[in-house]
Amino acid sequence: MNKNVWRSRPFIICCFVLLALIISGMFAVKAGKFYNPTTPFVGGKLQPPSASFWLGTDELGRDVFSRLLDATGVTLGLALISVVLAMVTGTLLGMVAGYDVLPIATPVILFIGQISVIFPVRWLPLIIVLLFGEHAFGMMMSMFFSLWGQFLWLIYDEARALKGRAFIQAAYMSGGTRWGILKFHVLPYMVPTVLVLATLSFRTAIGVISTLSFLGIGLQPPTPTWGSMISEAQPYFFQAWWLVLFPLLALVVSVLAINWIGHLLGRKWSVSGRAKLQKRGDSRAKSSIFT
Amino acid sequence: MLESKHLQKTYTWKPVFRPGVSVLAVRDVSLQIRAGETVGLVGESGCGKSTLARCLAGLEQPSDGGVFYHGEEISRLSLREARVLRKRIQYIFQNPVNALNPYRTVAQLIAEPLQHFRVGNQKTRMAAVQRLLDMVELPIDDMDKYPAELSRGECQRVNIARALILEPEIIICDEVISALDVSIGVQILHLLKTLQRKQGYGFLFISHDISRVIQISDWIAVMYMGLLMEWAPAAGFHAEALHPYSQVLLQAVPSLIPGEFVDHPSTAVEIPDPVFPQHGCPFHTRCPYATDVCRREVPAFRSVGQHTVRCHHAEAVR
Amino acid sequence: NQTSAQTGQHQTKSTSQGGQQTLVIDDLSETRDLTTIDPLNKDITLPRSMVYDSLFVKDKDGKLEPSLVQSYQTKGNTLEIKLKHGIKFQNGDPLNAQSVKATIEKILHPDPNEESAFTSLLANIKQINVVNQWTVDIVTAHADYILPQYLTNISIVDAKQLAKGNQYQTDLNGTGPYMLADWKRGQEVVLKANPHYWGKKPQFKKVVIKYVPDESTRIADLLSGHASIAADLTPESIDRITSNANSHVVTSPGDRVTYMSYNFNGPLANEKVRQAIYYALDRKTMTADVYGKYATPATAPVAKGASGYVDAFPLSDYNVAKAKKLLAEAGVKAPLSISLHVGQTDLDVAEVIQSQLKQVGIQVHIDVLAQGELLDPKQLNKPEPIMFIFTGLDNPEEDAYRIYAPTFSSESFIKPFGYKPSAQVAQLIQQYLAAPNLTERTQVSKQILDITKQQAAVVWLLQPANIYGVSNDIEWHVDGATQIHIQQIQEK
Amino acid sequence: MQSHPYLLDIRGLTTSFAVADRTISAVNGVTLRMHSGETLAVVGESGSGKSTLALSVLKLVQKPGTIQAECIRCHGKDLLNMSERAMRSVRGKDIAMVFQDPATAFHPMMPLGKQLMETVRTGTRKEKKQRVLEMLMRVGLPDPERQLRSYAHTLSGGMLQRVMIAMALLNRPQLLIADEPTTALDVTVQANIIGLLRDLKRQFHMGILFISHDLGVVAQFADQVAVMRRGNIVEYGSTEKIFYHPEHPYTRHLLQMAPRLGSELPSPVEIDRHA
Amino acid sequence: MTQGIIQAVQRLFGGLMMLLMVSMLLFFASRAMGDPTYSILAVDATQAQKAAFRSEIGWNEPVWLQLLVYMEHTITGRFGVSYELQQPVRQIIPPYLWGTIKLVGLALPLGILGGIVLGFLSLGASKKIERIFQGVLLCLYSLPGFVPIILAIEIFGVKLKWLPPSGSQGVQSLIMPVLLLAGAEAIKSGILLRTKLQEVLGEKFIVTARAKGVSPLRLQVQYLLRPTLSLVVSFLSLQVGQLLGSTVIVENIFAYQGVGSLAVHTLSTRDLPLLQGCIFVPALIFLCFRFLTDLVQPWLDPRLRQDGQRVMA
Ligand SMILES: Nc1ncnc2c1ncn2[C@@H]1O[C@H](COP(=O)(O)OP(=O)(O)OP(=O)(O)O)[C@@H](O)[C@H]1O
Ligand SMILES: Nc1ncnc2c1ncn2[C@@H]1O[C@H](COP(=O)(O)OP(=O)(O)OP(=O)(O)O)[C@@H](O)[C@H]1O
Ligand SMILES: [Mg+2]
Ligand SMILES: [Mg+2]
Repeated sequence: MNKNVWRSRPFIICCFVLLALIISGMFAVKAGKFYNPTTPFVGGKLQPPSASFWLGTDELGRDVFSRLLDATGVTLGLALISVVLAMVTGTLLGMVAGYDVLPIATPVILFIGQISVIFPVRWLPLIIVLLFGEHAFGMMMSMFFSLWGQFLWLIYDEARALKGRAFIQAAYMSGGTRWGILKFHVLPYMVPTVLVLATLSFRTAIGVISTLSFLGIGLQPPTPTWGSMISEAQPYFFQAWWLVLFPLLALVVSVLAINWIGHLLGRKWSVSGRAKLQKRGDSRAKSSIFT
Repeated sequence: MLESKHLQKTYTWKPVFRPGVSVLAVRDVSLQIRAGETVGLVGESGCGKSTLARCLAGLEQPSDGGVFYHGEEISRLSLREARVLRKRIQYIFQNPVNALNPYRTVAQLIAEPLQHFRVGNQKTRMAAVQRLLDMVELPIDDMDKYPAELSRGECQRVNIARALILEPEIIICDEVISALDVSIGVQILHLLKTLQRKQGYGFLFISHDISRVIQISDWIAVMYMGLLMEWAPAAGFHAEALHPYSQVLLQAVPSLIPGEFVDHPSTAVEIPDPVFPQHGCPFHTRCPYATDVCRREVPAFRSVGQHTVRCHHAEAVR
Repeated sequence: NQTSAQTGQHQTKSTSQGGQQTLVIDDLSETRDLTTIDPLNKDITLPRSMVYDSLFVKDKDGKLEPSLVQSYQTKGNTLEIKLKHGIKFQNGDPLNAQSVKATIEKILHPDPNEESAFTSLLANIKQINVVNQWTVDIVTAHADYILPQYLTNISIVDAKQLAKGNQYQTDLNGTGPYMLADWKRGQEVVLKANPHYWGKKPQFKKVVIKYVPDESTRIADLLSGHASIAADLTPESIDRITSNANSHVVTSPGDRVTYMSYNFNGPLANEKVRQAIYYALDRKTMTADVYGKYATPATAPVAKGASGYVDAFPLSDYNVAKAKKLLAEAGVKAPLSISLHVGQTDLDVAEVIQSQLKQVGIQVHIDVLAQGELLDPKQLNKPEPIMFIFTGLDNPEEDAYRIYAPTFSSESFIKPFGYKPSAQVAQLIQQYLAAPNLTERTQVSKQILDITKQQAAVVWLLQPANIYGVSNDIEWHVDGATQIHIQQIQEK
Repeated sequence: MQSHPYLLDIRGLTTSFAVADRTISAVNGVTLRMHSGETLAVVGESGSGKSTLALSVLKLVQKPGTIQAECIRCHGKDLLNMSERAMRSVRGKDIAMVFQDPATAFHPMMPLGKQLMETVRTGTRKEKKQRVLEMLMRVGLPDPERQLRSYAHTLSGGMLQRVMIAMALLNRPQLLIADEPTTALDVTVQANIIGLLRDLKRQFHMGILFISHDLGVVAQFADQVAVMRRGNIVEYGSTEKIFYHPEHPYTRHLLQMAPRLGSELPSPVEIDRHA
Repeated sequence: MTQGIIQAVQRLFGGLMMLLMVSMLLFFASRAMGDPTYSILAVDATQAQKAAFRSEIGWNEPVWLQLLVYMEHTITGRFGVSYELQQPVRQIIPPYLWGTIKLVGLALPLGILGGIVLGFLSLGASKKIERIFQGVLLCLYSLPGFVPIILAIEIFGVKLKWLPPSGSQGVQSLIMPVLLLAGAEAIKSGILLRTKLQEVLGEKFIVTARAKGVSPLRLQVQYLLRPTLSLVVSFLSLQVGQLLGSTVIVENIFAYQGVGSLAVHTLSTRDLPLLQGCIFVPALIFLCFRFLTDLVQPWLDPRLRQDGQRVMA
């Protein structure tokens, strides 16, 4: 059953959608098939979708469709990388701190972790970028750094809550080191929470990218990102719905796709007996507490 | 091989706004488990058997006294230092379900110790798992199940398999067969005995099933209210138990004769509470032989014949 | 403190009957009022213009009219002012020559840790002599005909209050039609009518100026009747307002000219390259594209009609061929790469410039900066060529000096980035200030512009209009003024 | 209410779990009947479906499990087709259950007292508490006052089991389903509990479905015995019959293996595993 | 228990130390941002004015001296005087902070409550419905902040005229911002809570409770929700920190006076003392919440309270 996750239809579809988005973003525009996404006034201002401008034009008469495509690669790429980085780091360090794997490191981890959550999500990037520079690296660091704290703290708390469980003691009896127990017992418990949090963070990351470009850091206009397309469309919300709707659709689709992938991966990595059974089981089973 | 000396364990519980209470779970217990021998531990429920076992296994730090393995104190080791001992000393939890991570399959759980100690590769581990599953009478099909899909007895067998896989010297079994039917129980006991014979395992066997305990043990230890009451060879224990409590226990064993139910007068007496232990012998409230001395002083642990007994009137009882 | 309790629910006429009680103005650019209301500090402040009177005002044709002044006379270097009698400050103190003197002196010699935006305007003033209680002589270094113009913008503060220290900064006490009722920093200023006002009775019992940073909320306030005027709108919102039956749009010419300048490094050190950039920009299309009809392409640093206006940068200058030729003459290799620093507000303009300059082979990289960072030497003093767009200098007096002095004089703000102010221009600017009449001033202005056009240090791009959404309950004739004049607004 | 011959009437009960690609029938067409005031003991192989049978009666089988039966009746009430809402009033009141695994069966974060009190359906807080204390006393728990405030993980296995039994008995159910209620108890306490159950049975005419591995207890306590193996009932009859005249080889095997004081550990007889 | 308290106190002190470090970081970051003169003074300010300003804010002093003064201000909690407003930061912040606290203090509990409701909705339903529900929640979550806000203003402010579109006085003008913030919180916490609830749903004690015939409400609150509380609390403490500064969009659109928008404004003017105040105070509040969380966790889960037991990690 587990192996099938890789081959299951939804998984393939989701991966395909994401890949298609990234690839189309990378190549379609460069191949010159569409309007140049940064050239103003290839069409009229704020034109609704039409045959020549599939998704309409924006306030500077740029083609929304090609902008959207152009934004895709960068947005998805950056957001995915930083979310995955934040997820892995936050989870690992959260568990390491929660279990005192390296007793000296624990206060340090928590210390740094606090910085990440103490600042509002959209704030920290500014400071980080100042430290690391305004290049892709700085951007990534800032996104990463503003996201990982949430993982760290939730996992930290969750991990500590698991400490009292008997099976953890049983694992010590089996000769588990702290690290081994984390890997073997704690991680599977965390996977569902972490994956959901990752989906949420993905959305945050896209917001952070746009905040950064709003503040003039990182990707500069006219290079579009989904987030900046959406936030730049705010003044035209009532006049030009297509400016908000299409990037938003792209965002929603990718969030859903990522959620699906997370769900399927979660099933692979940490199938709880129940989760697995629930899927297999007959949903008509009468014995639900809520019927 | 493994012994406890004057082991003491108190649980203190301090609620924020109320005065704290402390439970004297184990009081001054000294016992030894020798290679190739089985010690059967019986006693009142809640008298501290599990606590003692957990202290011996190193899962809990004794409040006083110590646990010695081959003469070396192990009860104050750090977790890291104690880790090597896990290969030697294994503990099978009284509650089989809680001791299994619900997110792991049976095979993964049984192979866990091998993984922690990096023994063998995936293939040899799976082979070992299959062998053990067979030993504990679980179908190979169950390998991919999750603990939630097993019955309690099956969980218990998974725990046994997991404890056995490292081939330890000492296994502390906390009520391992109580969740099993008699037939499988016997199989498992034979398995353990065989291992003991072949490899000189030492067992601490905690159970309420005294008849079984006597059958398989070399020594019997009887606990009451955290105190070790009697320590005696198992052979003939059912007839020669010295301590009044041991005798009460033996009398209360239900026979296999249908309908024969005896209400034991001694059981009707209120059971003392470990939080506020009274003076004197803890058993005096239920003891038919109780005298003033019993109410005043905790009896010493002394030898009477082959037995070691904590009773003022051991000779008289005899 | 009834007012402050009520301020939560300012209702305009639509909901309260019997005459308009309260005028609510939602605005954005007046944020500075909401960080401080110091009457002597910042440039355009709506509440200040309502609480205080100045010596002079401008009428709708831009002509100077006396306000607090009864009569005035220029004798050489001296401006003699006779004040109206019987005017009282809101705290009861009489308006007198001392107050005028004290106010101007306070501006000329601000506390070292304070700054006044007016100091440079009045820098010519040498001395102020109180002749009698209502007469004051202002002596300038040389004849200064613009001074009365500048005085239109100076609030006259009570001398007694000034003497008391900093209290005047928050405890507004003017001679104007309204008095301060309440001030919540960053939120709103509440004014109430001054019952003892010496001039025309104020129309509204109460005026509330609210800081509403988001445009759509300003419009929502207007459309829902929570505000009578929504200021600082963009052209895109106009449809939303006009499509509503209860509101209409009023526009007034803006007083700021958006311009572009350089850091004079690399190829930009070359005059020809800068000229090429100027010729390559099509201001007319740019304006139409970005602002539609709600802006005018700039043909001078000031608007048409302002004093000192000369059509020195005709729109017909747009000439790609010439630009290319100039570039070739300058000897720069074809794709020339230049950064363009811009604030968020002018991003659209920047993107148009980017595409226009591409035609002459200049590759522009847009870099969005916070408004405050734009002129930071740290950003501009880099070896690579940088252009920057700036939203413009305040010019409420609508006089070219306001632009010339900070741009081309030796105090030029682009000087730190490599601009070399010419002595000749500096001298012409002094001349301009001393010019006795408009014709002469215009002449000097033309000379200045000709020289600076050659230098091509600044490109004057366009002049956005002010757009207001106005409730149909009130009537407002803008009369060509660049800011809100409360007395122009009437209830219907 | 018309009187029904049977307190519990199960016919053709099959409970199956879909696991991976196959379906496991944990209980396979079981038919059982018991009268009020009667004790029916279910013994059998570990994993033979005893607990599942017990849960099926209350329709508490967890999600992947499905129950099929011809009928499940308690006092004539059709449990099988009863709505969840109606079941709720039956559970805990008419039919109470003692779970096999007290350590997981209690809410880990709620004081035991609270869990006990919420089981009592009638009366004021004080009355409830009184009743709970009384019941805890009867199951022989030391210092019940304190245990009310403590949490499940601080009690020993046997103590928890007693609390569990007390909880089930609080509402004086007509049918008590006790899944290995005495495994964690020492023999004296066990005798005590059995005595208590007997008294209650006599007093309230309570029926007990008693699942156990301890043949001694079964022999002393049960009226009827069902022997289960692999989801099936292989033998069913009165206690005397089962103990004195076992018919099925598995029953005989079990009896042979049962521990007796003073005897040797029986040698493991390979019994036909796939019968 | 006591051990836990000691730990929590230690953590609090660690947090305070960290605040100092963050302050220091802020100092260097703001140095790196550059001279505030340019962002605060008018474009056409004269050199003399600029010089006066610089000397007033001490920009010309050696860096270490500035840092020293700054840190002294930080430690004594004075925060210095705002460059832009020429007023002690301690006087400027309170009204803004109060605004934000009102907003967050109302929105957060409401949001968590809503999240709990959302978490429970469709929990027992079929797999398919559950996934659809989760999808809907995620879609809502993906909406950029301004969309629901602008729509709400349009509907309730402009069309229905029930509530004022802007302003920060009176209860009425609080309703919309609070509800919108709470909604966003609810969706976020709801999504997170659902996974946890699903985990709890499989626990054995749920079966026990059902076997007792516990009422559905009690079952959901005591048996399903209660075990997730530690996650909820931990999430809540995180959100306190996040929300205190993330209300910018709401504050901006509703023209609501709060720390968030003040901070953004301050950031662009490089007004270090005020900026520090804007960050420091919410951070301090967050730390306090974190401290409370550390204290509350063992109270929520008695299994964490074992002093006597060997600490297993
Ligand atoms: N949720 C489940 N999913 C799949 N299989 C299950 C599930 N629950 C129980 N089983 C299987 O059903 C069979 C019967 O289990 P049950 O718990 O009823 O046994 P039991 O007779 O009570 O055993 P024990 O005496 O060990 O408690 C077992 O083989 C078990 O593996
Ligand atoms: N974590 C704990 N905190 C407080 N008290 C505890 C804790 N664990 C056990 N106790 C107490 O210690 C005493 C002994 O418990 P223990 O589990 O050792 O009993 P036991 O002999 O194993 O009983 P049983 O046979 O019922 O399992 C009991 O009174 C119990 O309440
Ligand atoms: Mg025990
Ligand atoms: Mg069972």
